[in-house]
Amino acid sequence: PAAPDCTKQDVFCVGLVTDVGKIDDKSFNQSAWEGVQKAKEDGIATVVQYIETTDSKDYDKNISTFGDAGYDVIVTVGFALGEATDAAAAKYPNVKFIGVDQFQAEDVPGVAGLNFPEDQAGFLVGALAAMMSKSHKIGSVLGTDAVPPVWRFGEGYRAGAAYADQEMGTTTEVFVVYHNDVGFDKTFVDPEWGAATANSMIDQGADVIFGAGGKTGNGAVTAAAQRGVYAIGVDTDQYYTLPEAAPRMLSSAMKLITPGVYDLIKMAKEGSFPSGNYFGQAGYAPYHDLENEVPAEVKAKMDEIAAGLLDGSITTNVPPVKP
Amino acid sequence: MTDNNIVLQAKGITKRFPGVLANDKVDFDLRKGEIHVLLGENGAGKTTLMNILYGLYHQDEGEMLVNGKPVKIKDPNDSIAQGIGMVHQHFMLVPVFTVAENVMLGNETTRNGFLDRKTVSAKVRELSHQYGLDVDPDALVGQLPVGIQQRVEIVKTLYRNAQILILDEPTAVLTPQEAEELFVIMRGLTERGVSIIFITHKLKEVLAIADRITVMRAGRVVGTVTPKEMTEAKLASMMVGREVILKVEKGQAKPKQEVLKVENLHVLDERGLETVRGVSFEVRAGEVLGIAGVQGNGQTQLAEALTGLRPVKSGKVIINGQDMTGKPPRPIIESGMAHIPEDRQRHGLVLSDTIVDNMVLCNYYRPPFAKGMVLQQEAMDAYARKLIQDFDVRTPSPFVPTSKLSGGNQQKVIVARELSRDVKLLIASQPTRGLDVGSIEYIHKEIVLMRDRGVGVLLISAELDEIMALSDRIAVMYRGQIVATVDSRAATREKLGLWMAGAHA
Amino acid sequence: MESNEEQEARRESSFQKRLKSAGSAMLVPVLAVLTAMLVGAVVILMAGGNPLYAYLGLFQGAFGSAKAWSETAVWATPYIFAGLAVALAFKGGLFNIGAEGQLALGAVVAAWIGYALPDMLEISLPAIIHLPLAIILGVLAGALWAAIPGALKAYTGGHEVINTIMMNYIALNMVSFLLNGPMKDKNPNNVIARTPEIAESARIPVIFEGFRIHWGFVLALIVAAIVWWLLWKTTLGFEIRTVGANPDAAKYAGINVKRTIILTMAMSGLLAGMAGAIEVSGLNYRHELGFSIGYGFDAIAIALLGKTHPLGVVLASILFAGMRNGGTRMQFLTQIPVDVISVIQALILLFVAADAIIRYIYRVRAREERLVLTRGWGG
Amino acid sequence: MDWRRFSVIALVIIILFSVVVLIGKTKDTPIVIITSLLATTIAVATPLTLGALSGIFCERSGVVNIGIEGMMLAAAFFGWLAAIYMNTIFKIAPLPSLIAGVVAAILTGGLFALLHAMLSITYKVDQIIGGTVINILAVGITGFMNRQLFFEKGSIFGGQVPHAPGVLPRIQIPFLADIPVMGRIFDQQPLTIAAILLVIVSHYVLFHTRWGLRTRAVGEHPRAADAVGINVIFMRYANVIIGGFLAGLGGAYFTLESVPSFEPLLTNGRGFIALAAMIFGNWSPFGAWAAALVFGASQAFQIKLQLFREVIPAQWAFLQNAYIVGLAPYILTMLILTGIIGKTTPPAADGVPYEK
Ligand SMILES: Nc1ncnc2c1ncn2[C@@H]1O[C@H](COP(=O)(O)OP(=O)(O)OP(=O)(O)O)[C@@H](O)[C@H]1O
Ligand SMILES: Nc1ncnc2c1ncn2[C@@H]1O[C@H](COP(=O)(O)OP(=O)(O)OP(=O)(O)O)[C@@H](O)[C@H]1O
Ligand SMILES: [Mg+2]
Ligand SMILES: [Mg+2]
Repeated sequence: PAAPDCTKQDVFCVGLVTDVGKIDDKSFNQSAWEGVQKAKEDGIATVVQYIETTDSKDYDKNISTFGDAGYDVIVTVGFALGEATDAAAAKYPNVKFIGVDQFQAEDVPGVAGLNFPEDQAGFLVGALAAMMSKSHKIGSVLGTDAVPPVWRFGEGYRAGAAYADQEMGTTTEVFVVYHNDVGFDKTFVDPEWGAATANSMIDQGADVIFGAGGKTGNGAVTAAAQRGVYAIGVDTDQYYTLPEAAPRMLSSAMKLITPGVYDLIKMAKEGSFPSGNYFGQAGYAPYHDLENEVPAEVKAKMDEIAAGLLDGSITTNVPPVKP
Repeated sequence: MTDNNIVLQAKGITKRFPGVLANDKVDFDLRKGEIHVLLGENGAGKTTLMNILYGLYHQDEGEMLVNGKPVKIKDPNDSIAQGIGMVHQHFMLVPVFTVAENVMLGNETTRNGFLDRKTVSAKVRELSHQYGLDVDPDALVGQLPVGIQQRVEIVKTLYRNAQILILDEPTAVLTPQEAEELFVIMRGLTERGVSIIFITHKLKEVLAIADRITVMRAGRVVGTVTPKEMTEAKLASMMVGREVILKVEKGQAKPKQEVLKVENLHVLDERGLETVRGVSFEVRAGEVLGIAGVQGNGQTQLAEALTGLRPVKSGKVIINGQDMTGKPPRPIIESGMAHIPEDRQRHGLVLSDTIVDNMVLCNYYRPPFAKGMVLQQEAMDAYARKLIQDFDVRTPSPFVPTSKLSGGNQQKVIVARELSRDVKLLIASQPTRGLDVGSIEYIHKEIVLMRDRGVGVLLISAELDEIMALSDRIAVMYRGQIVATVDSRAATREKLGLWMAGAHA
Repeated sequence: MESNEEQEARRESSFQKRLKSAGSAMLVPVLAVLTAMLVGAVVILMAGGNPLYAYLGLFQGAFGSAKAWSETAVWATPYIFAGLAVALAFKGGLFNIGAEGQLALGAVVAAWIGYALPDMLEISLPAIIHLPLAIILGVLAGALWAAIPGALKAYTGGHEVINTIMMNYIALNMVSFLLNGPMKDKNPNNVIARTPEIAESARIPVIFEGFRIHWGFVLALIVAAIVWWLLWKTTLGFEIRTVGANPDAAKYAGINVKRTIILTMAMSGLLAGMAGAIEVSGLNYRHELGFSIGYGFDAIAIALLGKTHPLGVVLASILFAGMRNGGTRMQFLTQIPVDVISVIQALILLFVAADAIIRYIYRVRAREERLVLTRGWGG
Repeated sequence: MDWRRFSVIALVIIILFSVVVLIGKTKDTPIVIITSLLATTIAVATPLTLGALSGIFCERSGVVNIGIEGMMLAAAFFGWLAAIYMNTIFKIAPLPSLIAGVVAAILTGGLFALLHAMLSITYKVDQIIGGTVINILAVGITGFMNRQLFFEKGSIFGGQVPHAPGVLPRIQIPFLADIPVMGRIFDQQPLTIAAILLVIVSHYVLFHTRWGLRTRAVGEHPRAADAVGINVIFMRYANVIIGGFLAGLGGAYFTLESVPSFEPLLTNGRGFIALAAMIFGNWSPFGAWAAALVFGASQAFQIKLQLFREVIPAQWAFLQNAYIVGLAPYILTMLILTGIIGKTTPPAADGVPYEK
């Protein structure tokens, strides 16, 4: 099966290069890829392909594999590919690059850094958690804080809880644990650690657990559901991606990667491709099964906070990068 | 011939190993209640034949009859069922098990699923009482002296009520006393109708104990004879196929300067027990000092301490005037010491390496074998070929791994290596253990030659004959101390035997 | 039999005869590789892919063009060093599973010398000093890291297999700590746990402009030759091999066994460290967390596939490098997940280790002694 | 038994725990903290315990097995896979599915063990190499199939992870679990409890039954065993496979008891730590279990410390650094192996193929 020739004008090809890690990570690699696939389903893209990076030294090689094949849009997932992407943009001037989680210090023509206000998402679920906790102890299990989005989630969560406390006049103890004690290869794919940590928090009295950080977070979320406390997911609405936790899934802190990627591909096709930073949306997922466990005033408060964050009347005071 | 007295008969047994015809149409029979000695050079095929009778190997041709009935013996279970028991040349005991556990292993007694150690211990006590094989069922085998371990092996076979008993070189590791005790036990067994096949290289023993003797050479049976018609010399030539000089020809020793001086030496064994307790002696150039003694009286640790393989607790070791106390092996070797180690396969050889590498094991790093740090392969090969020639090592090529050689030839490789170096002192531990008369004769000649060339020889051996044949002076070691030192001309087997047993001079 | 043993012997002397015997030595590994590829093809079929197409992609990606060759060499470089590290240890009767950690440490140190030294000394060093310094110190770090389990083995009998594995985790933690803290690239918009770029003066030049293949690859080949010479032509090699085969006899022969064990591990770690140092100064120009994951185990496979012989190691490295490198193109063309490469490599290792299987399938008669590399825990 | 060993273990655990209690006392009562620590310790020690038992059976019979890591990884995957199949394809209730999963995991372990047995016993492959082969093979196969089944479109699961049947339910041990605070310790999942029972069983099997005696004989002096008619080859195969079953059970812990999901490489070196536990335990079940608990404790220690990060006093600042605290189990292992805590002696014939 000879692949259609992407160099042709009428063939619109989209390639995706993962960070070191797999495309089926149920997290950002996968969400990004789903955005790409959606573009194909909607007939925007003719050909879509991905390449998984097995070693950081292959970033350039993998990107150029698409570049040389004449792809029109190349999605590079993860902050780690930032420089490789910028370099490639210089090498392939008429290719559009979408850099997921790549904060653009200065604009590079042809590169759109797709970023998200994770701190806001974290802030929302943090507030929710604080308001829903009976023991006034809540926990959060995250991947390494060396990754800014993760750090923003965690600190946002803290800030959100604090905000809720001052609103509600409560004092909530917040456990925030980053999985820093292993290498990069492991920190996002250590569900057992996530589970053990969540359990430990629950033993300590926490009754809401927010898991953020690939599979590690998933481990915490499912463990929480296991122990019957509230679980909060991350990135996508994990009510769907973690069915086993669904019954106790209170909400998810969402960064809408899939639509973000999709929109940028669309713009590229239509010739309205932006360069510099492009901010996707963040939000919190519906309560689903727990709809009627969440008191009306809490729901109201959440809407209020969401609105406040949007119009800037509420700020998380979380810097984009760990100081 | 259906002599209903014959309990075991092998007909035309043939066994081939890659490149070796170990057994060649061997006929052999064993009568009820007799002690039938099997004699032969190293590699003659004795062990192989026995392993076949016992079901460890399978003959390529030939058949076996027990009590006149043809039997198929697939594995030891069958032979045990046939009432055959074997005490192997290399002991078959689990050191970390107790005597009782070793004895029951293979047909254990259990009570509702769990091992019934009590009952077994009782049975062992009973047996050892009955046959005068004194062993403690609850002792750890690893901590028993070889002599006792041997008894355990025999108890093992009796526990399975063996009627036919195979003993493969049981006395190779025993002292005269222990051997005597063993013979008494064997007699006791035959009186109770047990029939025994007895393999040994020691001709004295053969004549002392055998009812009949079958001699093997190169896998064939040379003949079956009775002790009356035989002398040691006749037997020797029968198994080697030529005249053998059993008496070592050696002239008067001319002792010169001191090459080894040991002062009040104390040494610990691996269990931390002090097994050498204040030993002092000296060896002069041109003499052989023999150290006699029952196995496990500290000889091993003494030799290891002298050669730098084992730390010295206290005392002094002076070699050629240099203080070598607690020095590592290399400086000691370089000061002119050669060492034939007790355990040939553990210390003496790198079994997986070629004969060449083993021949230069101690001086690979000096010219002509090395220039600077670069090895000189040609020089090494030539040297090895020469030694193989001189010491008549039976091998297809200098490049075969020594693991392929018979123990006898393995020993020759070591002897060749050690005796060919220019040294002042030779420490030989059990240099001929388990070797056949041919090899023994040869090695003894070499040792005497060394002496006459003005080398001081320290000979450590449990073989009284060897000690008496080679030594100019004899020291007897007992419980880590030297209890007596005598001129060999003044020594008699009896006196030495007594000292070895602890009687004081 | 005598005669052909003798011939066997004389083979040593004549060179082209030796080539022949080398050929027959390689027979089994080659068959093992082919068989593994065959099984791999079945796996690809089951995965709904087209094996021919996939292997075509694999080959194109690995050796299909000058660029492909260059990239394969780039992959092969650390493999050769690390493979030699494991092979050398095997010869000394030691199993070094710690190449991973030793490699990472070598890389970190080389990187540190590479970027930090000029600022510290406040002078720009000439390449002639800076580059060798970076590599040598990196290499020493690896050697030291390996010497520790070596010493533990020599003096306490602690088994190197477990200890080197533990040292891997320790190294990984330390490196994570350094790259996230003290050594992290301070550049404001860097978010990655990695060091700054090393100075120009600490970089190994590429061989051909426009290709990534650098002189480190040539160095790897030279080092392989040196290792061979060391093991079979020098007294040190004799000592290493003797201790590996029978430590007791080695001691009896006056060889300093403890010293030799430590030395062997140190040299093994030195080679592993070189893999890391060269990777930094020749390719990445910095050390980054997550790099070097899995090199340790690949190195074991390579050492075995190469029958622990330096030449074999080089060939095996190029094969594995080709597979890793070509995997990208294979996936690009067929969307067959790269994991299939791991499966094939595992199968290769399986067939090489259990060459009896291969011998049985292809009726190849056993040639040399089975290689015994380790001795259980007894060590 | 080697009391020196056990007292050291007790000491280490006590020290680790007291540090946490001292730090966390402002946040919670010692009793709560210790309970939680113990609960975690026992739970996370499970795969280590089972892995170590696996190693003990293999090595007591004379086969070194460093493939435990791989066996657990493969078992974790296939056990989980079986559970999902049962649950989603055959529409079987969660609990039976999970039990089926456990069985599948055990069998997987056995299957890989069979491969190891063939390599090291029949083909006489260097046993440490054989184990390495198992490890690498397991990584390749699980990684590949995980991808094929749960990501590639058109696979039986339509390219996405289906609803997993969750994890094995907790079992409240009667009475004990009802103790007010401490009860939490006895509120554990089945495999954790099974592991502890298996420690006891293994001890009796190895040291007080015919099977055990023969197994140890084969591992100490196979020739002697052969000479009394024991089938060395059979005994080794059998014990290696038993070991495989145990490793398989250990693997089940990861995906059927701990979390209901599979990750490539999720065993993360536990198999090797299990080996260290086995050695430290001097190849005896109770010793190995104790050692496993130490590692469990140091893991619990790390986790708790991070909860109390902000209240760690200045003079102990280094404890705030997860990387440094993370070193605990590994350094511990090495100290253990240096024999500081007493020399260990492997079975004499461990790792030596048997040649007639
Ligand atoms: N397992 C084996 N494989 C190959 N060859 C063997 C094996 N066992 C014995 N042989 C060979 O068969 C021949 C006879 O060996 P055997 O052990 O029977 O001799 P032996 O009479 O017992 O010698 P010794 O007095 O040294 O015990 C020897 O050449 C030996 O090398
Ligand atoms: N696989 C083998 N290939 C070749 N020879 C072997 C093999 N296995 C054993 N042998 C040889 O077979 C002989 C018989 O074994 P056995 O244990 O009886 O020898 P041994 O008693 O140590 O020799 P010796 O009695 O001379 O000391 C030994 O010499 C041994 O070297
Ligand atoms: Mg014999
Ligand atoms: Mg013999």
